[in-house]
Amino acid sequence: MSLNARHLSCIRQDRLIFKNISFSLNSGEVLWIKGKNGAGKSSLLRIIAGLLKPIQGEILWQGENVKDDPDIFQNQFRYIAHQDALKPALTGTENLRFWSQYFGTDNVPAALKEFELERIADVPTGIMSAGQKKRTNLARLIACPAPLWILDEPVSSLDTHYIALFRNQLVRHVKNGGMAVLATHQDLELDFIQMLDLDAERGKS
Amino acid sequence: MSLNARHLSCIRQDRLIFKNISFSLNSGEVLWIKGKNGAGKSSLLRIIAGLLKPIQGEILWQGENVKDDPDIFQNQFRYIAHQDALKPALTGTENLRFWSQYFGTDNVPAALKEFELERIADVPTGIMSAGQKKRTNLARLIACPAPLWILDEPVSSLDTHYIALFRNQLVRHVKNGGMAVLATHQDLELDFIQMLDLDAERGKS
Amino acid sequence: MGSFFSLLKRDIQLAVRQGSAFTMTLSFFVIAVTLFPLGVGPELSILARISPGVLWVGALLACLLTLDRMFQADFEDGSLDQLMLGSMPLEIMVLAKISAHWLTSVFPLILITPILALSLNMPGEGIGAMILALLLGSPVLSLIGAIGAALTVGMRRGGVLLSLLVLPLYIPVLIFGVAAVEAAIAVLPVGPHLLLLSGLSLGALVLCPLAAAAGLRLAVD
Amino acid sequence: MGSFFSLLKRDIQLAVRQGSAFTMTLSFFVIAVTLFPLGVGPELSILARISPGVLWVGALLACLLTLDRMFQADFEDGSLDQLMLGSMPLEIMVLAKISAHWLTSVFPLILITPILALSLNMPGEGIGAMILALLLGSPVLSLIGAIGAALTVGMRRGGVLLSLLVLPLYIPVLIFGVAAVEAAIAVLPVGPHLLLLSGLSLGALVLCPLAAAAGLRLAVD
Amino acid sequence: MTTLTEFLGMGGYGAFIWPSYGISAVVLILLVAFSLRRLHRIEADLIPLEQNRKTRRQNKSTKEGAAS
Amino acid sequence: MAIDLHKFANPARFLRITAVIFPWAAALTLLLLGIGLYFALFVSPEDYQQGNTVRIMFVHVPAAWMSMSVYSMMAISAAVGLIWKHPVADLSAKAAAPIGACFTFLALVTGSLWGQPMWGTFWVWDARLTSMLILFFLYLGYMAIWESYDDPSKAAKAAAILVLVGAINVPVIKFSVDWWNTLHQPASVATMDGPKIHSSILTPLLIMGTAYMSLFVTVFIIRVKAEILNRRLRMMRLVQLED
Ligand code: HEM
Ligand SMILES: Nc1ncnc2c1ncn2[C@@H]1O[C@H](COP(=O)(O)OP(=O)(O)OP(=O)(O)O)[C@@H](O)[C@H]1O
Ligand SMILES: Nc1ncnc2c1ncn2[C@@H]1O[C@H](COP(=O)(O)OP(=O)(O)OP(=O)(O)O)[C@@H](O)[C@H]1O
Ligand SMILES: [Mg+2]
Ligand SMILES: [Mg+2]
Repeated sequence: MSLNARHLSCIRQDRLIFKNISFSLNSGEVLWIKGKNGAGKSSLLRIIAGLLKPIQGEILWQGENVKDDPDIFQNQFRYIAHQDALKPALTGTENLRFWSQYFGTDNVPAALKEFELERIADVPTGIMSAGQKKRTNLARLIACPAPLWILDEPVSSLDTHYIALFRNQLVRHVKNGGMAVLATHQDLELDFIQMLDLDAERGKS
Repeated sequence: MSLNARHLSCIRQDRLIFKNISFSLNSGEVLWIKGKNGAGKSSLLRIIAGLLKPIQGEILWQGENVKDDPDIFQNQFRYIAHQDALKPALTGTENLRFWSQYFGTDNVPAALKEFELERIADVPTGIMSAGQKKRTNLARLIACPAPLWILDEPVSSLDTHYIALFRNQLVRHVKNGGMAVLATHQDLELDFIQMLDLDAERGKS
Repeated sequence: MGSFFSLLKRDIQLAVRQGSAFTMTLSFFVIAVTLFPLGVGPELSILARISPGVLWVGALLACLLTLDRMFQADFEDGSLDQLMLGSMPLEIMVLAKISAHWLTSVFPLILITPILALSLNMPGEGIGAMILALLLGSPVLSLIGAIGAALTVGMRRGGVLLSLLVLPLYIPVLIFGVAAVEAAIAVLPVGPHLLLLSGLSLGALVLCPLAAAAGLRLAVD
Repeated sequence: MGSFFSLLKRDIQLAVRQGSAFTMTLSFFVIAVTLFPLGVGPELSILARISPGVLWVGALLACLLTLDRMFQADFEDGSLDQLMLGSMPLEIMVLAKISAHWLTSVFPLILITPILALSLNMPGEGIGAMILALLLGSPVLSLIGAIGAALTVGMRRGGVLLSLLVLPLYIPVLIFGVAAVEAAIAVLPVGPHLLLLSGLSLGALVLCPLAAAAGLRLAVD
Repeated sequence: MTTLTEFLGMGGYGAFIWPSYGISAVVLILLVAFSLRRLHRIEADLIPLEQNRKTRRQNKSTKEGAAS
Repeated sequence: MAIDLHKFANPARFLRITAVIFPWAAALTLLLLGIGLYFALFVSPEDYQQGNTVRIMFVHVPAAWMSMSVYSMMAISAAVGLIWKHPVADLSAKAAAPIGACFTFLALVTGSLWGQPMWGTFWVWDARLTSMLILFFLYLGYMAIWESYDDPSKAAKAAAILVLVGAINVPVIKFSVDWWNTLHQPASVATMDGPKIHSSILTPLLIMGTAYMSLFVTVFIIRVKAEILNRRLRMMRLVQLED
C-alpha cells in the first residue's frame, strides 16, 4: 500500500497556509507532520482525508488519484480529529458500536480491551474526563480497523501510561503493515518515522 | 496570600472520585496536581474554583472559609478549563476584551503581546487552529490578572515554543507573588513546585 | 445498508435518550395547539373553522423547531466529518438522517393529531383526511428541511437563513394539506389533494437528498 | 455595573454577528403569522376575529424558539463557568442575559407587529393596545423563559422539559394580553388589563432571576 | 331486573356516569398497586445490602477485638 | 476518615410515626369509600336540573379538590426543603407528585365525561378547564425533572424551583370561575359564606372528599417510605463502592 501527496497547497480564508507539499508513504511507515501552532497540520490532515479541498495538488492511493476514483480510498483510512465525534448521551460502548457498524467493521470488545476502557465503557461519554473521552475516541482505530491512520494530536490530554499504551498500538499497527500520518507536538520516539516539517517547508519556498 | 484545602472529598454520580485531600499553598508557590486520566484533577480544580460542591471538606483563602464569606475569594483567581470559553463568532480581541471588562480589569493589549497573538487577534476564534485558540484562552490570564491561577491542562495542543513561553509567564507570575494550581500531564520543570499525586492519595487510605 | 440502518438507529436512540427531538416537538405541538383556543377564545364554531389551519401550521412550526439540530449537533462534535468518510454515498447518509428526523420529530405529531383535532372540535370527516394528508405530506417537511439544515450548518448566521429558506418552500404543502381537510369536511372528493401531496413527497424524495448532500460538502470544508 | 453592560453588549454583539437570535425569531414570527391566512383562508372577518390570538401565540412561540440557547451555548463552550466566577451576583448576571434576550429576540417582534396586525385586518383601535400590551407583557416571556432555560441547561432531556415547563407559565400573559386587545377593539377600558400585565412583569422581574440563578448553580455542578 | 337495568341506565346517562366511576377506580387502584410494587422492590433490593453491612460490622468489631 | 454520611441520615422518626398512622388511614379509606359510594350511587337523589349526571360530581369534585391541595402541599414541602434543607421534605414532594397527577387526570376525565351531557361537548377552552390542564402539565414537568437529573440532590432543588414557580397556577384555577365568566359553575361548597348546596348531595360529597383525602394519605405514606428506602439504597451502594 502507498499514499502519495503531490504539490499540495492550501488556502483558507484568503490566507495561504502552505504550498507545494509532497510526500510519499508506504506500508510500515509513519509520517510525522511537525509545525508550529497554526502551521497547517490539521489542514493537511483534512486534505488527506478528503474533507478539505486543496487549492492545488493531488493525493494518490496505491498510485491512483483519489479524485478520479473516490471508491478506492473509501474506508481505507480512519481519521482522528481534534473533536471527539462522541455523543455525550450515549455510553462509550454505544458510541463505538455505532461507528463500527457505520464503517461496516466489528471489533468493539477488542477495542475496549486494548484501551483499558472496560471499566468505564458504560458511562455516558458526556460525563467522562478529558482523557477518558480521548481514549474512547482513539479506540475507534481498533474498533474499525483500516490500513491508514490519520491522527491529529492523538495523545493530547492522555497521561503517560496511556501515551505509552497508544504508542504500542501504533507500533503494532505499523509492524503489521499499516501506516499512519501523525500530527503531534509530543515526540512519540518512533522508529520507521518520516518527518515533514511544515515550518521548514515554508522557509524553503 | 494563602490557599488551604482541608479534607476535601468528591463524589460524582455516586462514584467516589477522591477523598480527604488537603493542601496548603502560599504566595510564590505552584501546586502541581498529578494523577492518571480520570483521577479527579479537573474535579478538584472545579471544587477550588467553587463550581463544584465537595461532599465534604472546605477551602480557605487567607485563612477564611470561602463558604462563610464568598466575597473574599471573588475575582481572586482565574480558571482555565478544558473548554475554551471563546465565542467562535467573535475575534480573539473581542473575546478577550469582553472577559476583561466582565472581570473589571483591562490589560488586553499586553495579553495579546505576551502570547504573540497580535497577528491573529482579529480572526474569529471559530476558525483558529487548536493551538491558537488555546493561546487566546490563556491570554485571559494576563488580560484579567488575578493572584491565583487555576490551570487545567494549560499546555495541551501548544507547540514547544509556546509551552516555553507559557512556562515563562507562569514563572514570572509566581515570582511576583502570585500562586497557581496546575493540573497537567506534561512536566513543566518548575521550581517552587509542590506535588499532589491523586493516585498516591487514593492508595493511602 | 448496514450503515444506513446503524445511523438511523443511532439517531432514534439519541432522540429517545435525550428526549430532545422526540418529545420536544410533540410537547411544542400540543402546547401550541392548546394555546390557540386560549388566544382566540372558546367559540366552538370559530375553532372548528380554523382547526385545519391551526393543526397544519402547528405541525410546520414544530417541525421547524428541530430542523436546525439535524446536522448541527453532528457538525459541532466532529461526527459529521466522520459520517462523510463512510463508504455509503453521502446522499444515502443524508436520507438516513432525514428518515430519523421524520420518525422522531414528525411522526409522533401525526399520532397525537386526532386528539388535538377533537379538542378543536374538528368534524369527524376532517380528522381522517387530516391524518392521511399529514402522512402523505409531512415527509416533505423533513426533506425540504434537510436542505435548509445542510446549507446553514456551521454557518455563522444559520438561524435566520434556515427559516427563511425553508418556510416559503413549505407553503405548497400547507395549502394542499389544508385543502384536503376542508374538502373532506365539505364532503367533496379528497383524492386529488392527497395525490398532489404524494407527488410533492416523491419529488422531494428525489431532489432533496441531492441538494442537502451538496450543502454538507460545502460545510465541512 | 461594568460587568452587567459588558455582558449585555456581548450578547447583543453575538446576536448581530451570528444573526441567530435577532432575525431568527423575527422571521419565524413573520412567517408563522403569514402562514395563518394561508391555512385559515382569506376571509377578512375571521382573520380580524382571531388576529389578537394569532399575534400573541406567534410571539410566544417565536420567543420559545430562542430560549433554549439562552444559557446552553455558554454552557457548552465553558463560558458559563467563567460567567459564574465574576464578581457580580449571579442574579444580576442572569438579568443581563435576560435583558439581552428580550432586546434581541422579543423587541424586534414588537416593532414588526403593527405591519402584521394590519395584514391580519386587525381594527386600528386594537393595534395600539396590542403594542402596549406586548411592551408591558413580553418581558415576562424572557423572564419566565430564563427559569426554564436555566433548569434545563446541560440536561440530557433539556428540550422536552423547556417547553413543558415554560409554556404553561406563559398562559396568564397570553390571556391578559389578548383580553387587552379585545377590550380595545370593543372600545372598553384597556387600563385594567395593562395594569395586570405590568404587575406580572414586575413580579416576574423580582422572582425569576432568583429562580434562574438557583437553576444555573445546579447546572455547573 | 328492570331496576337493575334502570339503575345501570342512570336515566340515559349511564354511558357517562359508569365510565367516570370506572376510570376513577382503575386509575386509583393502579396508583396503589404501582406504589406498593415499587416499595416492595426497593425493600427486596435493600435486604442483601443490609446483611452485607451487618456482617462487615461484625467482622470489623471482631478484628478490632482481636487487635486490642 | 470516612465520609460524613450524616446528611443522608435515615429519617427514622418519620417512618415510625407513619407506621402508626398507616393502618388507620388505610382502614378509613376503605370504610369511607364504601359508605360514600353507597350514598353516591343509591341514596342521593337526582338533581332537578342535571338528572342522574349529578352523580359524576362525587368522583369529579373530590378529585379536583385533591389535585389542587396536593399541589399546594408539594409547594410547601418544596419550600421547606429549599430553606431548611430537610431531606424528608423534598422526598415528600416527590412522593406526592404522581398521586396529584392521577387526581388531576381524573378531574379532567370525569369533568369532560360530565361536560358532554351538560354542555354538549367533552371539552371547552374556558379558563378553569384550561388551568386544570396546565396543572396537569405542571405535574408532568415536575416528574420529568426528577427523571432528568441523575443526581437526586440536584433534582430536588430543580424540582423545588419549578413547583414553587408553578404554584401561582393554583389560585388561578381556584378563582378562574370568578374572574372570567365561564361555562363551569362557580364554587358552591368551599366558599366564604359556607356551602350552598342541599345536604342530600353535600353529605356524600363530603364523605367522598374525606375518602379521597385519606386515600391520599395512605398512598403517600407508601410512596414516601419507598423514597426514603430508595435513598438509603443509593447510600449503601455508595458505601460499598467506597470500600
Ligand atoms: C374537563 C372538565 C372539567 C374540569 C377540568 C373541571 C375542574 C374542576 C375543578 C378544578 C373544580 C374544583 C373547584 C374548587 O374547588 O373551587 C371543580 C369543581 C366542580 N365542577 Fe368541574 N370541571 C370540569 C367539568 C365540569 C362539568 C362538566 C361540570 C358540571 C356541569 C362540573 C361541575 C363541577 C361542580 C359542581 C364543582 C363543585 C364546585 C364547588 O362546589 O366548589 N365540572 N371542577
Ligand atoms: N460532569 C460529570 N458528571 C459526573 N461524573 C463526572 C463528570 N465529569 C467527570 N466525571 C467523572 O469523574 C471522574 C474524574 O474526572 P476528572 O475530569 O476530574 O478527571 P481528570 O483527572 O481531570 O482526568 P483527565 O486527565 O482525563 O482530564 C471520572 O471518572 C469521570 O468519569
Ligand atoms: N475552518 C477554518 N477556516 C478558515 N481558516 C482556518 C480554519 N481552521 C484553521 N484555519 C486557519 O488555518 C491555519 C492553519 O490551521 P491548522 O488548524 O491547520 O493549524 P495546525 O497546524 O493544526 O495548528 P495547531 O497545532 O494549533 O493545531 C491557521 O492560521 C488557522 O487560523
Ligand atoms: Mg491542529
Ligand atoms: Mg481533566
